[in-house]
Amino acid sequence: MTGAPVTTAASPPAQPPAPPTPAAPPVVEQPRPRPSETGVWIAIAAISMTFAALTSAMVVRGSAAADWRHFRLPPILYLNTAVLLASSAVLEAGRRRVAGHLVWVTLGLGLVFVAGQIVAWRQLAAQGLFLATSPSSAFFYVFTALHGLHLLGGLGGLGYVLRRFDAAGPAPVPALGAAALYWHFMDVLWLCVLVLLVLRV
Amino acid sequence: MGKLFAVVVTIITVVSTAIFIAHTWWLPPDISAHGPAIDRQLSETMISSGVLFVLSQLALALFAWRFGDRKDGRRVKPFPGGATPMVVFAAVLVGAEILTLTLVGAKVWAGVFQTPSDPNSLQIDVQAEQFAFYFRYAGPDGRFGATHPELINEASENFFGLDPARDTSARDDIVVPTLTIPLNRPIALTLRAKDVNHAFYVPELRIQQDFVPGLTIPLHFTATQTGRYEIVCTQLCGLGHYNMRAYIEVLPQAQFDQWLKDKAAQQ
Amino acid sequence: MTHATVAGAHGHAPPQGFLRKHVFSLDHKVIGKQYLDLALVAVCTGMVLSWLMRFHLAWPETPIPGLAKLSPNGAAGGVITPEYYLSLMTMHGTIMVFFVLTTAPFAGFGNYFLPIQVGAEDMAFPRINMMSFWVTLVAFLVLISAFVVGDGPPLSGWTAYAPLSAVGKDAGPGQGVGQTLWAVSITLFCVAQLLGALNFVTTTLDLRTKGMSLARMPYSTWAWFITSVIGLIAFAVLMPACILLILDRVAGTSFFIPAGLVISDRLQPHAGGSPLLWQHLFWFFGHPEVYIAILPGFGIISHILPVFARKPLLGPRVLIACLIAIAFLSYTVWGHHMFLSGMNPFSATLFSVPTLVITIPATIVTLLWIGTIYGARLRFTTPALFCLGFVSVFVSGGISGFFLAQPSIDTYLHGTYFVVGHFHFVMGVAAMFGIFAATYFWAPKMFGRMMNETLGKWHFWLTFIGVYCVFMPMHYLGLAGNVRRYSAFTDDYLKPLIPLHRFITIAALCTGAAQLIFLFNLIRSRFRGPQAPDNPWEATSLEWSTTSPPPFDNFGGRPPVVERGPNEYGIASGARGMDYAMQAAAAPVSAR
Amino acid sequence: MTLPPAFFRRDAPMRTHSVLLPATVLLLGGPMLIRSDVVGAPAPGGTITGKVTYTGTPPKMKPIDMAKEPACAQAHAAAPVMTENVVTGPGNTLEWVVVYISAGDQGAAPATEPVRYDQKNCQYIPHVAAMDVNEALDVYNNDPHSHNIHPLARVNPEWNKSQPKGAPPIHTTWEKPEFIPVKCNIHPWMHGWFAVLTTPHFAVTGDNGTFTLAGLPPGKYTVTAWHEQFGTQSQDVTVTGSETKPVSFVFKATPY
Repeated sequence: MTGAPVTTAASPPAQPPAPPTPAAPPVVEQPRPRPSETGVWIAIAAISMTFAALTSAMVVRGSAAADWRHFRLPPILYLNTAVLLASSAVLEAGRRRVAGHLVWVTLGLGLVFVAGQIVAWRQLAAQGLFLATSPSSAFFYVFTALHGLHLLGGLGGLGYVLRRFDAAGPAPVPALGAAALYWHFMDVLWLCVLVLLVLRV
Repeated sequence: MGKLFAVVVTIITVVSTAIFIAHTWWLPPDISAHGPAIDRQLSETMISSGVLFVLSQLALALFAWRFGDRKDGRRVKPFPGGATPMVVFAAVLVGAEILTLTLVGAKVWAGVFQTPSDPNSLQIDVQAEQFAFYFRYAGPDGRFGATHPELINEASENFFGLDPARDTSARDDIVVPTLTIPLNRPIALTLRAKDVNHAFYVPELRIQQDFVPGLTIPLHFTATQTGRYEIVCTQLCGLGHYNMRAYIEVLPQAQFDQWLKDKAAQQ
Repeated sequence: MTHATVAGAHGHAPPQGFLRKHVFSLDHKVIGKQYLDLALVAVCTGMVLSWLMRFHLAWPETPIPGLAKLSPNGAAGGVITPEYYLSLMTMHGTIMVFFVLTTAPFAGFGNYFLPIQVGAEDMAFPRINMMSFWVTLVAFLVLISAFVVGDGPPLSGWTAYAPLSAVGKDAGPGQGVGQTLWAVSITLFCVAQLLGALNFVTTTLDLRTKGMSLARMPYSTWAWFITSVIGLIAFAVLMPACILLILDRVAGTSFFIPAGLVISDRLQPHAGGSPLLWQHLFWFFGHPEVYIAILPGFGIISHILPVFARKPLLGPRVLIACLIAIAFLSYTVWGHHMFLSGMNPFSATLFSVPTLVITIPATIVTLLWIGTIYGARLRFTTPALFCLGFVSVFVSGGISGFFLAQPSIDTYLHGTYFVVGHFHFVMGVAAMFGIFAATYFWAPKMFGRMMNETLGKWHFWLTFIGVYCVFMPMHYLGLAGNVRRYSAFTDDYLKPLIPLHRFITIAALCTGAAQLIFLFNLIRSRFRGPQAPDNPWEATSLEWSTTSPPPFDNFGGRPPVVERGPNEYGIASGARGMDYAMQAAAAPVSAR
Repeated sequence: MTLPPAFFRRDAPMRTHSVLLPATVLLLGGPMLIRSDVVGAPAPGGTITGKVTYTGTPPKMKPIDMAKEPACAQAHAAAPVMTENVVTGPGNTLEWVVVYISAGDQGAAPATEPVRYDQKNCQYIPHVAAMDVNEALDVYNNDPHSHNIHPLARVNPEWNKSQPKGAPPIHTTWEKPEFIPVKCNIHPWMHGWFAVLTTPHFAVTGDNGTFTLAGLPPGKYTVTAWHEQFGTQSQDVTVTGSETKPVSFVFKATPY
């Protein structure tokens, strides 16, 4: 179809998106399927492959030597999970009603989650568990860091959508849909990482 | 132009195949018990894939020769039967070839790498380090001393990090840079790397196995001819990789026992 | 079936100003050309490195003039030292595999022609597309900076096996800053290719024009689509592996370094890592990577061969099925690189089966090409010659794969020049012939000017004969047990092979010189080649139903409507007596 | 295109003043600089001589098997080379002991003529090379194959260079005092030492275990003896006129 409908910088998987250009020209509504959503589905495939590789590395490294030091996960992680799930619920509501203010709330909750993760890192460091202390803490930091990085990409995507709200013209429904899909994947990914860490670390 | 291409491809095919058949550059004569099986497997593969190679190159050359555009307005002809003969040829013929190669090959491979070593084989501990092999024999007491990486001191020839002061079984271990083995007796090597990846490769013995730091990898073979052959490293291990060579000496049993006694005396 | 909407405003307005138009451009065509220029610089660097290596192998003690000034540390007095040879080899391998064989056929031609061939105006996400080029460029500069920093480039090969690559400065010269730069450069490259692949897949799935169903897509588009699917998964595994390697080198973790290693008389402060973990992660990416390098070549040959055979490609559906089968199988075979690496011998048997099975789709594809040439009316233009050369060279390279796929024979041939001959034939030469064929075929469309045919033919004949003289003897060296990655041949059984190495070196230098003809032809034709018509080769796919070079939005505001597949050659009922029918229905073929 | 730091310091044209400095020093303090073991002009001031011996049973030296490098194996076929970490002479004397003035040296001018370090038949000659800080060190490879010199310096910057057959000698210096073990990565049995000292007054004991430190202006000195395996010992000596003070060191040897 001509006139690539919405040239969104749907939040790319691995890095915060390129600086969005100034107000793009008004666009025509785009029938299914939307490229930005397909792009996010493909990004999801790539990211899960990355985390699958890391999971297999963790399992192999766990059995490679007996120096795997189990430690208790800082409880704040479970609070962070709740915050992330809440942000997803708010975003889903925002998507259905195409309401910009709800997306702002999601952005805020996302930042709270990131802050919570950093607090968890600090607590772990306080216990003397640093990156190089033992393979288990190394994998904990690698998993949470990579997830956090991709979450920042998601925050960038939400920021882009919010700016599209302020711009004149019809609401950016496709971009919102794609960003919401990516954000929900962030939840699923975090849940998998959390379960993995609880089981192995 | 098509004819020139056909001629060039044919010449290349004929020359390459001739050199393969003439064995101008070929494997050195085999001196190990399991070697002939590998040589048979190699020549079987050489024949079957050689035929496939010559057929497809000559077909390409023939078609390039005949089907140039001669402006005589003749219509293009599809390949008789379309794509199915290609699929059938590939699936059946190449498939059958693959099946035989895999079945036979698996047995040959299992014979060398998946069977446990013969219980009464001569145990030798091999250490590969940045850019030399060192071999350790258990010595008269028949027991290997423990190795301590922190005690390794090359200046005093303590390559394995033995601790003769406290560890009595280490005192009589014999450490030599040349692998000396008896004829027609199974040899069981344990390969250990001191620093990075290395490999143990003796072309005449048709045997090759990587050293992996952190692992002790078993390797067993039996030499069936006396002589002095070269052990080389085939896994990139740093700047001296090209010069990481040792010799393997296959001696008759009597000569080997005498050599072992002399070395034990020197300890 | 997607259907076109009214021709809305183009995704992004045509650029004004030099910067927007030529440097930071969102246009997939400019980005495609930028990738190709990067690959051109990379292949020239890689070629020079291979000359130095070959010259050193043949005449180790002869000083190379000018090299002492260029690298006083690596080649004092012009004589290459062993560690400098290994770093030349490492950089040659890394530059050629990543920045030439993945960048040119996949990112370069793919970016330029995929949107046009599916009838889209640009990639789905132009900004991400631009970013992925600039990240690739940064990755290349980071890699090249290893030459001038610290104690030289890394020397652990393009495979960078741990712990040689993971321990740091103690492992030898070049393993300090140089190896970290290598790992950072490859991580950046993975990020760039992931974004690129994401763009390719989305554009192919969503932005196809009216009538362009999946079945009607040209075979080069199919190849780029399948290659990007492989790339999505392969690069997504190499990236974390490189991150873990960087952490091992910089942050003191021990993912790949076991306990008790004494390197340069120092006990390394690591414990518990597994070197085999790196090999598994690397080769899980490594083998799909070689298919990322060759599948675009398959697509390009399947796209170009019918044009010059004036005959439809034999069994296109079978071809696409084989490409998909190869893509799937490529993830099950990585263990054949590790038969002797200390992994469990039983898994060697396990990995040898899919490795041999993957030769069936490869054989079918080759036979389809040969079947297409049967009964054709071949026009021997330069791209056609390179297609024929591709088929011949791919057959030679593929056949030697039979030997290495079997563990029992690999016991003898692993790590010898037989392997070097095998992968150079398949990747170093066949993929390059794919790139040459694509360049000669698409240069009129990309630059609006024809390339010189005579120079092209000289380039083909010298290269075709040259590569056989360079790489076929490597198989004989391999059979004689000549170990690869050796900087000098001091072993007694290797000394008699030195004359063969001298022959290979002379052939390599001549073949290298022949590439200057291509370079001269490429650059001269950009400025002084004859004006190219819209469809110089009388081909059918969409890129030939627009002007050369195509306007900013590819079809000048009139998106094509596709009526038939790309395989309509040698038909009797062509319009105006032509023996082919364009894919785009009644598109105004401008008379120019 | 690797431009090591040495490139800038050594022959970079713009660093002319670094060439003038030694020339002036040579002109001014010429006679002072002649080191004790150089036979020739009698140096003014006192001298310290003595002998280094050991007690206990030293470890047995093992013959080095150079099978890996045929050229060197043939060279030593007649008399196999022994390991050199504890070399003993007649009368319990100890060889390769570096004896030097560790304190009380009134700012003597640095020694300047280059120390020559040879690699011959896969052996480092001399086994221990003593030199002053910033003194020129030239490493030669006169074997028909390449060697790789890897000084395992911790205080000084560590480097690791190959020297193929026929390659030019490596010119380098060491800036800080340190006892640097040297190994050849390609031939693991090749080991040597660079003793980088902050005084021009030093001597390495020969096979008779004797040393002489000449040309010492009167004053209180601390003389230190260093051995690669048995450690270091120091003694205080005061030199008054130009007489010779006897000093001797005894190391405790352990068999393993």
